Amino acid sequence: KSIAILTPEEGTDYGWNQQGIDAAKAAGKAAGVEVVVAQGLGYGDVRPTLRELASDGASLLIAHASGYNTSAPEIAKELKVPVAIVDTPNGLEKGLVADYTLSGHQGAYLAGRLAAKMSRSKSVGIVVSGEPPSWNSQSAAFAQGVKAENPDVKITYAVIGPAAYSDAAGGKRVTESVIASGADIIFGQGNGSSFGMLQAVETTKAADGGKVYFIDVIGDKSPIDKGFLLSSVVWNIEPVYAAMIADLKADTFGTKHYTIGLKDDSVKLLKTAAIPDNVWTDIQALREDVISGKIKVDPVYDAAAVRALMTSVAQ
Amino acid sequence: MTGLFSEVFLSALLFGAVTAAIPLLLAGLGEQMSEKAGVLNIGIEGMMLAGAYLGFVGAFYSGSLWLGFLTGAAGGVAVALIMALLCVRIGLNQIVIGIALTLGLEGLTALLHHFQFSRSYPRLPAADATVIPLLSDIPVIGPAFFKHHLIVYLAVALVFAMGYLYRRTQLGLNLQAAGDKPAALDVAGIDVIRTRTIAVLTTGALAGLGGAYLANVGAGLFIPFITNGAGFLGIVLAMLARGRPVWVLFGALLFGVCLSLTTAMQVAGINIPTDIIQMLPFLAVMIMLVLFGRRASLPAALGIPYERGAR
Amino acid sequence: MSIDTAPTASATALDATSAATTRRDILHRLLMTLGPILIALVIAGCILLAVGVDPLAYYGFVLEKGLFSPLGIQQTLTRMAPLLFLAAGLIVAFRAGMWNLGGDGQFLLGAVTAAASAPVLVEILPAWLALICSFLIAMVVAMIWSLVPALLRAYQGVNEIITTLMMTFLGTSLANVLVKLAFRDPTTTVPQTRTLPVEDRLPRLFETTITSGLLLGLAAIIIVHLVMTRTAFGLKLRIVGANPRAAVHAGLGVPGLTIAVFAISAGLAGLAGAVDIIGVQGNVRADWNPAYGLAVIPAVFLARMNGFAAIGFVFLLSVLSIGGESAARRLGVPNHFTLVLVSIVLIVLALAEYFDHRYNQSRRA
Amino acid sequence: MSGSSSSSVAGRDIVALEGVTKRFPGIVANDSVDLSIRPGEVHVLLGENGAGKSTLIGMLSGLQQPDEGRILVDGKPTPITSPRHALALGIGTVFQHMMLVPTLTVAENLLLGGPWWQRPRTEELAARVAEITSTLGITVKLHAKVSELSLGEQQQVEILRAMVRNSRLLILDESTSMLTPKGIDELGALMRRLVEQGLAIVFITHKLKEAAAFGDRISVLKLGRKVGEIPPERFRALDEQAIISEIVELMFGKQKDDPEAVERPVRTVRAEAAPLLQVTDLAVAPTDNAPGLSSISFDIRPGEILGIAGIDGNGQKQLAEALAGQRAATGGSVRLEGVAIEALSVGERRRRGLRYLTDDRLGEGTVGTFPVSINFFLKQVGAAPFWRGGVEQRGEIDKRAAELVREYDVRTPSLKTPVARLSGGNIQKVLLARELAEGAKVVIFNKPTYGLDLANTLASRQRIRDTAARGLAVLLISTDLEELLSMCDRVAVIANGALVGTVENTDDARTRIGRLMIGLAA
Ligand SMILES: Nc1ncnc2c1ncn2[C@@H]1O[C@H](COP(=O)(O)OP(=O)(O)OP(=O)(O)O)[C@@H](O)[C@H]1O
Ligand SMILES: Nc1ncnc2c1ncn2[C@@H]1O[C@H](COP(=O)(O)OP(=O)(O)OP(=O)(O)O)[C@@H](O)[C@H]1O
Ligand SMILES: [Mg+2]
Ligand SMILES: [Mg+2]
Repeated sequence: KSIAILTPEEGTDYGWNQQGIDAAKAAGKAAGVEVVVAQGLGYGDVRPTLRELASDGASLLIAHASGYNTSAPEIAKELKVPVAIVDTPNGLEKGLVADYTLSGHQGAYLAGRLAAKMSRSKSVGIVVSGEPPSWNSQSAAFAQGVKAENPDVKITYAVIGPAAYSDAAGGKRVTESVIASGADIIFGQGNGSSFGMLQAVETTKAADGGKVYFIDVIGDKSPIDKGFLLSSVVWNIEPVYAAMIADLKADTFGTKHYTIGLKDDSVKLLKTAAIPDNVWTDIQALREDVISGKIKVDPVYDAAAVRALMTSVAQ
Repeated sequence: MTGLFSEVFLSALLFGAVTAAIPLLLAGLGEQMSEKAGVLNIGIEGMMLAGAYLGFVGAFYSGSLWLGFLTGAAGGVAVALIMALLCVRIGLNQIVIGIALTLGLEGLTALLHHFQFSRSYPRLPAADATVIPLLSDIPVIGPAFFKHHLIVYLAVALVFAMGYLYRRTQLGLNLQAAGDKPAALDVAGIDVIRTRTIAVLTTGALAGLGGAYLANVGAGLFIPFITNGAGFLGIVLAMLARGRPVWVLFGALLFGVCLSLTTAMQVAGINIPTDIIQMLPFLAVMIMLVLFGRRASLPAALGIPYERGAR
Repeated sequence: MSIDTAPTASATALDATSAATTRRDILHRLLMTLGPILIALVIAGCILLAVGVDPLAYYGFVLEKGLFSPLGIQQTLTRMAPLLFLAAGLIVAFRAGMWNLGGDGQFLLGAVTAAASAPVLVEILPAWLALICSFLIAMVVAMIWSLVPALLRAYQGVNEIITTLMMTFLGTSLANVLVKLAFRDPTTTVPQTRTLPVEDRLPRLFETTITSGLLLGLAAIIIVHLVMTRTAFGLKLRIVGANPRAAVHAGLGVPGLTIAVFAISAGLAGLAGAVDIIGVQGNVRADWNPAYGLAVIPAVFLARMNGFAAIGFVFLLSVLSIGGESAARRLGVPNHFTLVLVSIVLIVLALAEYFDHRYNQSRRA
Repeated sequence: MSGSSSSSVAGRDIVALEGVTKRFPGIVANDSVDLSIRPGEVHVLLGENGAGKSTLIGMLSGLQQPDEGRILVDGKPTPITSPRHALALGIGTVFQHMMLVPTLTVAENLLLGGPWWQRPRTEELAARVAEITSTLGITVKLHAKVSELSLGEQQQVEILRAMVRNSRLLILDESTSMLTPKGIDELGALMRRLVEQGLAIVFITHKLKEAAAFGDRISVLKLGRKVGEIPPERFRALDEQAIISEIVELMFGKQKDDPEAVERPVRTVRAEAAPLLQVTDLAVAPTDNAPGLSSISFDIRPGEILGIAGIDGNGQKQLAEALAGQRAATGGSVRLEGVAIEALSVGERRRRGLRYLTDDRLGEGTVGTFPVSINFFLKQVGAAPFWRGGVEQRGEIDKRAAELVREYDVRTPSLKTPVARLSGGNIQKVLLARELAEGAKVVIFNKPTYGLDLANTLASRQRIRDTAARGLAVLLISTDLEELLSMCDRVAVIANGALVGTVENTDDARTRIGRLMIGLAA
């Protein structure tokens, strides 16, 4: 028995792809099944790869990109192989299609609170390379968090230029502009371009001459950090895959939604040395409130709605 | 709304525009040289990638940005050497080889990055700026235009140097003849193949330098596909410029300003979908084409390999 | 401007159609194609060795997964469908001397409009009619998109390489905007168009997964080939391509023909998008851009704009891309290696064609 | 000119060819040719189209290398490896096809070839040019763009270029083909002055009169072989007629006194017949590099040949193109058989019987890479019976093409041969066949014999006469006054885009046309 995971980029991005692959490997190891990794497939047609993996005997295909959520269910029906797809809550089909719509919005909310607490200039920035739903929900939750903590903090939101997924120079340029507009904490989401954002944070001084900090998402970039990483909304997808494998064995695959959240630490805020202990304590308290439902954070997936939120925040 | 646009922010936007424009400028100047000499250099994207990768490697391991620019230019020249050999010396189709080189360098640099940097993602420190006294004190404009790395001023100076070269030197005449009527150049005693080879290699050096600037200063790091079509934009700028380096500069700056404008509009919270705002730079160029593109005069022998005595 | 393919490309291409291709000729062609590919494989193999991968294992997988396994060959043939349409479009343009490098923009707009219209149309029309309408819509939209470069070239003499490159940048953005803002499927969070149900897509061939789009693609490129080589219209286009001044002198309406060339070429690119969506993909997602166009251009040149030869090169490209992806995964090489492989194959093929031509010349002397 | 050449003893070869052979795919262009080129001599090279004259020049200029034999420079065997080498040896060539960069100025063209790092030495050049032009008696516009010059002016620039470079040997390949009679005489005088200064000159022409008038020594090539030579001693001993008949004997092996001096057959043009072509007040706007036309009016009746004389570049091409519909007219009317056609397209005018034989055979007259057979029908694409329902009927095309090849004596290896591989004379026959095909009523011939050898020239002229004899109207544009005088019924003179006068072709026509051409009243 084996499971296969397909990712659009190489699994070395300290982000979405790497988290997916690492989680699949861990879940597979725990369950004692082999894990086949097909990475760097791009956003084009993955049907050939899906078919091939299925014919090689994979008993679960994890299509780890929203771009694969049309092709994977089709192949599932064609070849009767279970697939897992993302961002498609209404695509469930028993025994065939499971969905895991992951949103780090709870974590991003905390990140927003953290940013608002830590910002010296009372101005923070959000830089994204594109506007896919899962990023939108985090951008929105981050903004809500900032606003909840301190309504006077200014939020600057910017999307990098055209075809920006690998535009590291664009990431750097836009981040520098946002820093110049006063922000001293950058909440950044982007694939290759996020390294450009990081570089900008490392090399640009805030208006007060102090450090600019970076808040990352999904992965943990601390191995490559030079002291500018404030935190990260880290996703742990392993429980999701573990549950899928369990459901597969229990014949309940395709009947549940899998999510991640603060509750089981599948979404958590990364603690770095840059966060003072008292702030961290406050954040942990807020975390409890979110889990208990005392603070409600609703995901916002739509790009227009996200932008509307920013404008209103900025005014 | 007005409060949003502080002086610092405005100059950062313009600064960003300049930074974005420099790689396009260098690529465009390079392409212009090839085209003048009659070679349609579609491989320029590949040359930029080679320059970006090798330029980063050079700067990262040596710690010197200048060494990085040197290795970057050398990388571009290495790719240009293949192009010169295949397209100028033995006359293979320039479009086929250009595209093949671009594809190949995309793959090769991504491959090398994978084995070398994809765990560490090294980043360079900030490039140190050469501040021009007095001028840099002008509000907004000063910090935007006169606090760049020395290479930026050199690139701008290059525009005028190239203008001089084209109009005032023998080499300029030779290049133009190689593009317009290579046989006439040949019978005047100048080797057409050599002239075109020089042009293509210069293109490689400039494109490589542009790539190195993009990686080392623009981004401060190398990732696969980092050029993102900058080479193709360079081709467009060169063709639009009708042989005049100054127009390449204007075109590159216009493009950079449009990019910054998209950021400005977003930050200002102008409620147009980002995707539409982001078409702006391309629309600007297209409008320029519709307005000024007529009879864009390209060299008569552009794209045609030269063979002595052939008919 | 004019760009010569090879010293006598158009002349030989013309001869090739008229001269009955003898058995020896075909054998020679085959040798001149397979030989260089072998050399290219050896060169690429050295790179594989350098990164510590067994080249033989790699090529074994490429062949097995791209060509010799039933699954592999089906995938390869399916991949060919849009590429054939694109190649057909390029043949028309290149033979007429117009360097349409805007295939990707035209492809995407065709794809988006097909994706937007097909799911709606199948609900109100019989499936076959709906699909035909979608194809037509995609074609017309791509044609309209080509109008700007066409008019600029026909009446202002603006070089089409610049305009088509720019229009491709613009078209890619526009396709995105259309997906996100105009044709978005309201039932999904992911920005994509509505999905055409699998059963409404182009039928598959027999019991395989090969799309019948393959047949459409083959038909398109063969028709284009015949039109270009056997008809008055094709000859007119070739005259415009080979010597525009002679075309004016001969009384051909060059501006009109120019616009026709762009329309046909872009229309075929639009159909390529449609056949990929209606045959295989079912919808278009935001930011989707397979960028087939760039790889097809060299293939068409290497085929010397001959439709039948182009089929062969498109097949080769498909084998490499399908098999290469699989081989890379199995041996832990990044998928990017496929790009390197394709590039080396293209360069060596171009070189081989050159030396073959030289050899023929010296033999005739 | 240069010190070394003047000191060399007259009579010693500057350059000598010994057994030089050059092969091209399928042809021996030069077959063990011996040639000696001496200072103080104009050495005329004669031969039919394709005889190998230009190939020989190519080897002297370093464009091509001999396959066998050797070239001696100043008595020493010297392989001339490149054009640069040839220039260094003092060999300056004016090639048959224009070798100037059209987008550069005259000065820049003359400067081309200097060391690359240098600034072009414009002042030095201007002084040098002034020196040369004053001794030669020509004027050049140094700062004009080459594309704005007439072909004759361009030719002068090319000669000047060879002079500026201190050439010891000046090669002129068909340099008179673009010149007016006056220009030809001037060139002849110029060559005389140059050889007196100690230069050697190789002069290629198809016109026997020029050969006899300007030469000191004549070599004749035939099918790549040198078939005869008239050395200076003998040359001086003969008069013009004797020289011409000797050349004719060498070239054609048969005796005929002056083949060009064909008597104009007395044709009877019916004066009362309605004109086939009526042009009234035709006007065309000038462009960057071409003069416009203003109020051009003339009639041509059936069977009549109207000549247009004038210095090249005075609007002849514009006139032809405006009539054919390739160039927009800004005013005036053109009537074919009384029907106005000025608003019709090129194709429609052709269908009504207006035919235009262009002077630019390869540039617009043919598609060089296409087979001979297709080029016959370039202006009929889509028409029956060669196309049916838009589909090519290869059988019909090949059948008719084969007929035309036979009828017009087109020498081609096969119908499939790309037309550019034919010699100029044979390409011209393809064009003639195409324009005279069924349905022609008015035919415009633009420089129909330019660059053709004697035999081909005579054949083409006969075709044109036959055309008129069939009752068609002919407009014959030519810069060759002899040609016009031998063919036309009337000759109009064009200058600066206007017709300055029309002359009946009677005995004093030559002087009257000459006066019109230099701006005097006839
Ligand atoms: N580049 C070439 N490639 C192949 N064959 C050539 C080439 N140049 C010349 N030839 C051959 O050499 C022969 C001689 O050509 P050449 O140009 O020397 O003739 P020519 O005497 O100058 O004719 P013309 O009077 O028409 O100028 C031609 O018949 C042709 O077959
Ligand atoms: N590419 C070629 N291959 C083979 N033969 C050629 C080629 N080009 C020219 N020729 C040959 O060159 C000969 C004449 O060439 P060239 O063009 O110099 O003279 P021409 O055209 O006859 O005369 P002119 O240029 O004076 O009108 C022809 O016999 C033709 O066969
Ligand atoms: Mg000739
Ligand atoms: Mg000649």
